[in-house]
Amino acid sequence: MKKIIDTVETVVDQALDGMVVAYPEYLMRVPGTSVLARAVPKEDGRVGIVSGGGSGHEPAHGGYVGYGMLDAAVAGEVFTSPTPDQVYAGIKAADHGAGVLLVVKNYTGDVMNFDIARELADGDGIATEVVLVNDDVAVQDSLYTTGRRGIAGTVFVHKIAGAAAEEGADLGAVKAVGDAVVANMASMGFALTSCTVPANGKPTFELADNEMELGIGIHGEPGIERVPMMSAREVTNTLFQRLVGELSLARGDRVAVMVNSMGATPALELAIMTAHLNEFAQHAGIVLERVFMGEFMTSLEMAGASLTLLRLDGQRATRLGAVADTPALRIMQR
Amino acid sequence: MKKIIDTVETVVDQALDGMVVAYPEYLMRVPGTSVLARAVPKEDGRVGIVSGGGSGHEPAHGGYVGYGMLDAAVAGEVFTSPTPDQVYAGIKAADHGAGVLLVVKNYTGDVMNFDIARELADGDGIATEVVLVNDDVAVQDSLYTTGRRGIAGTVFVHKIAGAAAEEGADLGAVKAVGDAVVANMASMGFALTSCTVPANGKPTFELADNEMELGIGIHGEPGIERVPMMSAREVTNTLFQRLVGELSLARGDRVAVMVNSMGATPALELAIMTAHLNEFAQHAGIVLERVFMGEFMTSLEMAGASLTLLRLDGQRATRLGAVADTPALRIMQR
Amino acid sequence: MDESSFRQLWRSFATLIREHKDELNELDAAIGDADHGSNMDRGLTKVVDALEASPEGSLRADAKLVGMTLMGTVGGASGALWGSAMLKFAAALPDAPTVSWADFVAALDAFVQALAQRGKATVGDKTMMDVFIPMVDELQTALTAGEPPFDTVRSHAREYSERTYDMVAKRGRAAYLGERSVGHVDPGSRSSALWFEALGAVGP
Amino acid sequence: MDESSFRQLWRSFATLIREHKDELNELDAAIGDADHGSNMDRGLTKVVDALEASPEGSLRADAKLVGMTLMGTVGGASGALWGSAMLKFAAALPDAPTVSWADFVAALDAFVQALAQRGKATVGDKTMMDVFIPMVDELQTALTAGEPPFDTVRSHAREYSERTYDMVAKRGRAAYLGERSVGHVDPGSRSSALWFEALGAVGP
Ligand SMILES: Nc1ncnc2c1ncn2[C@@H]1O[C@H](COP(=O)(O)OP(=O)(O)O)[C@@H](O)[C@H]1O
Ligand SMILES: Nc1ncnc2c1ncn2[C@@H]1O[C@H](COP(=O)(O)OP(=O)(O)O)[C@@H](O)[C@H]1O
Ligand SMILES: [Mg+2]
Ligand SMILES: [Mg+2]
Ligand SMILES: [Mg+2]
Ligand SMILES: [Mg+2]
Repeated sequence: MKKIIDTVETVVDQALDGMVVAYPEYLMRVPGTSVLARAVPKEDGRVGIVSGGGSGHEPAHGGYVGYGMLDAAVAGEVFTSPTPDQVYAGIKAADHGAGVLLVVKNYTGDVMNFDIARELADGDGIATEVVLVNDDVAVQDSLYTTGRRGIAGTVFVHKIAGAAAEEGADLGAVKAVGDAVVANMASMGFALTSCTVPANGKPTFELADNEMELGIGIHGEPGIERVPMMSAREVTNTLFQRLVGELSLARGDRVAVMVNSMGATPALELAIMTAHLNEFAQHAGIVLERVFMGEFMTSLEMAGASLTLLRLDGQRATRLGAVADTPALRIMQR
Repeated sequence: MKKIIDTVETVVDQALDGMVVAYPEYLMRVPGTSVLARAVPKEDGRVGIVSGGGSGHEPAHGGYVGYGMLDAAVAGEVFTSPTPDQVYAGIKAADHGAGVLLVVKNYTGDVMNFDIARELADGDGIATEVVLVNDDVAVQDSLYTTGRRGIAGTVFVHKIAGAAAEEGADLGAVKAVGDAVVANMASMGFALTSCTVPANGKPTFELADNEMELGIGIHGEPGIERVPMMSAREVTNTLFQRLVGELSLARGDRVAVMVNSMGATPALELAIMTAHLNEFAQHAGIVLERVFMGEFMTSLEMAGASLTLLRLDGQRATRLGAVADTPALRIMQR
Repeated sequence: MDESSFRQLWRSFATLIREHKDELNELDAAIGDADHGSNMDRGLTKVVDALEASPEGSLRADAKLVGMTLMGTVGGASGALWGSAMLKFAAALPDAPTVSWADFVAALDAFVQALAQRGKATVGDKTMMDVFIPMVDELQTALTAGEPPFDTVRSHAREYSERTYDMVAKRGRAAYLGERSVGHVDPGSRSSALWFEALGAVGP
Repeated sequence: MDESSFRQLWRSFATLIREHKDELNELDAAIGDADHGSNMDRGLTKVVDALEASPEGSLRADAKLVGMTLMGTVGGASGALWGSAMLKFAAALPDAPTVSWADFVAALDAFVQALAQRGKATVGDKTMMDVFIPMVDELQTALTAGEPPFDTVRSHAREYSERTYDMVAKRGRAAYLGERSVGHVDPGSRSSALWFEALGAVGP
């Protein structure tokens, strides 16, 4: 394992400190916790938004704390959802009297730990709601199982629900905005290499030079299927067609797209995927209204990428384009 | 070689198209060239700024085209400086009647190709100046050799000279601003893994699990020294002390710092370095006024990082913090 | 069971987890995210410290301390499950320096119910439930029959864990793999078997 | 030398570069950035195409076309060097369908001067100059002595290239390595030797 770290145990704690050093105008660390909260809190009477989960997905989630997105981000150990007391500390930091929306990716651990935190908040009279993100269409949705998991599309929920909260929408309305994002969104990813969890010290899986994993999550989990290595064009097409089908997109539909690096895949390769995407979208008559290309929700130093499509209506488009000022995502006034 | 590409020959061309798809409000591609220019050109009468070099350093250089930074970026093949005709096309796109500053990293190939382009511009009556960036202190500076090379600090030149150009400074003044940045800046990097040049198909060098390369460039060149793997703390200290010495920084000096990933190194690890940096700077009485942490000048999917220190005075600090709106670097009005 | 045996149980469990940490991470790497061993080890190290730092009082207080500590340090699915189930376990125990095996097994039943409530998993879903549900059943049966309940604890727990090898996961992150989860032992069932191994060692 | 030999020279050079592309990339990987073979191959493929597409006229026009093509397609240090030096080479040639060996070698001298002006390198700096300077010297001497100049071209060029193995690089990106550049042949000197090999093959 080759990583720029000191000890496996201190990785997350040190990185949280480093985030505050890098972004003092944006972030403060709630003392004694793994919570990053806005350095300049939102006005009183606005809905707060908290997200979080295991670490190793940077810039998620601390990178999205700031105007127009999150109020607080809770970090667990690498790929391990945070404990309820930490989530609860995040809720308290984000509460400005109008309740707190929790944006939770659908993993058993996240769901349970955030649920227990809500029970704690309940006891304190802080109203909370949850938007459960389950955009990964690689996984079959089913009532009898854990269902689909949440991956990079989560950032669209942060952005759009975040804009609604800044507008002054109440907790129920902000939740509804977030739920609508989830209902109109689909994602799928693939890996060319595994990542190495620091505490584990070796790659989670091994892939031959001519193999890739389709339908991976964001924790170095194996994917749904191991397939022969594809060209940029093939893999982009495979994912795009799959997402278009899942969302039943039709000619004239407007979408936002996220081309997300899993970590090691450089911007050069993302740009090649993006060029193909444009061609496929044009061919299908689908309007690519906004492209988010880069590292949004990573899996440590895994090579690979994920694609997210979000169906836009007028309001979602406006909120997606609204001013945001966070360490990792900034949208300027135009 | 595992990369999301189609053919080795089309990598750069496709990626340039993808950049325009991703950032249509920012970028246009000068037809028939490998030049990305501002979608909304600067006002007439302002100095234009062009940079560029081989591809594989993304977001450099196309990512820095936009308000407050570059007017055009010229892309060569992966790790190969662009040809003079391409550079010349960039100069023409950036010229708004007040001449064009070329920000060139000190590599033989870049210097010569940009020089030939200047000769072409001369013939057309476009005034040009060059700022030669040579921030890499790993390399001994010497009149008898190629001298030091330019690495990530180049982005500070784009930012600060870019701000001066937006203010309306003339060509000579913008060059002087850029030269002063170079004179007050030092960088050094290290690699944990090699990258793979697509056309070559295999890693440029091999490192054992317990080895790293100190003093690497940004083209997968071997470094100055192969050393045993260091902890985050050790390597940050090694680089920081070296840079402080090179710049003769003293107690009370103000600096901007760039903690730059070479590509595969995730934000988590950069943040650990940044946390250490803060401690070392405090100990040395040096004021970390602004931290740039992320991927600024990469070397494909190499794992490793570089550190840049820039001594600040009032004007450089103001210009570094001035509004910028580019694909890869955005600084909001505050 | 007296308080010192109860503490011994957690120390032994912590030792077993430490010894099997890599194995548990490997099991989790195959069908999850490679952290189950690290998660449990982080939590149990703290449990041992917390018990050490806390003066003896009652088994129930100890159990609550264990639950709070696991809840606050393990994280992930197992943290929430072990944490909330241990709190229910504590609440179900009589507040006394020593508890009968019947009391202990009744509290274990509350533990399992808490798991079921939190995690919605049942036998056959390829989770820790595949060890806990049948094992607590066995203990109850043994107790009704008047037999010393812990005779077969070690070997049986291990067997139940091994049975998850053939199962398709329906809960937890292994569920995302569907059929691909077959052919691997569930890491949470393995660590649960280690708990029963520790219990067997302090048992009557 | 007539125009068809001149074109043959470039075709042979292109073939040799293609054959040695990986070797040149490897040499460059050791002390540079692993692209010298790819760079030269990209350029020479275009040179062959460009000559093919252009009707025969004069050797000088061909040389200019070669220079422009290399300048516009190779990139990197070698693109600027080969490109501008070939343009000077063309300018130094008489505008005639056939040129004497003396004219040719005089033009090569202009080529080397252009390299020196652009690149500021000299013998011992571990660059293509370590082949071009002594080889053009040899050709000039042979010519003065009245001997057929190309007898020993192939083997000598290769030897000069090999000598760069022991040198410390002072120019180009290998210079950043300082002492670590010792123990590797300079890639640009190797491709230059291939050019002389191609020249030897079309020589008198
Ligand atoms: N819904 C559930 N009910 C019961 N046990 C579960 C459930 N989900 C997961 N588990 C158990 O948790 C174990 C995984 O724990 P761990 O790896 O520590 O957490 P995470 O899955 O969050 O990384 C699984 O092996 C399984 O035994
Ligand atoms: N200043 C110089 N003068 C002469 N030749 C040079 C000079 N700099 C580099 N070279 C030659 O160029 C070769 C490298 O070419 P290439 O790899 O194509 O370009 P780059 O170094 O830009 O990647 C070197 O091996 C060397 O022979
Ligand atoms: Mg986990
Ligand atoms: Mg090169
Ligand atoms: Mg796990
Ligand atoms: Mg090279």
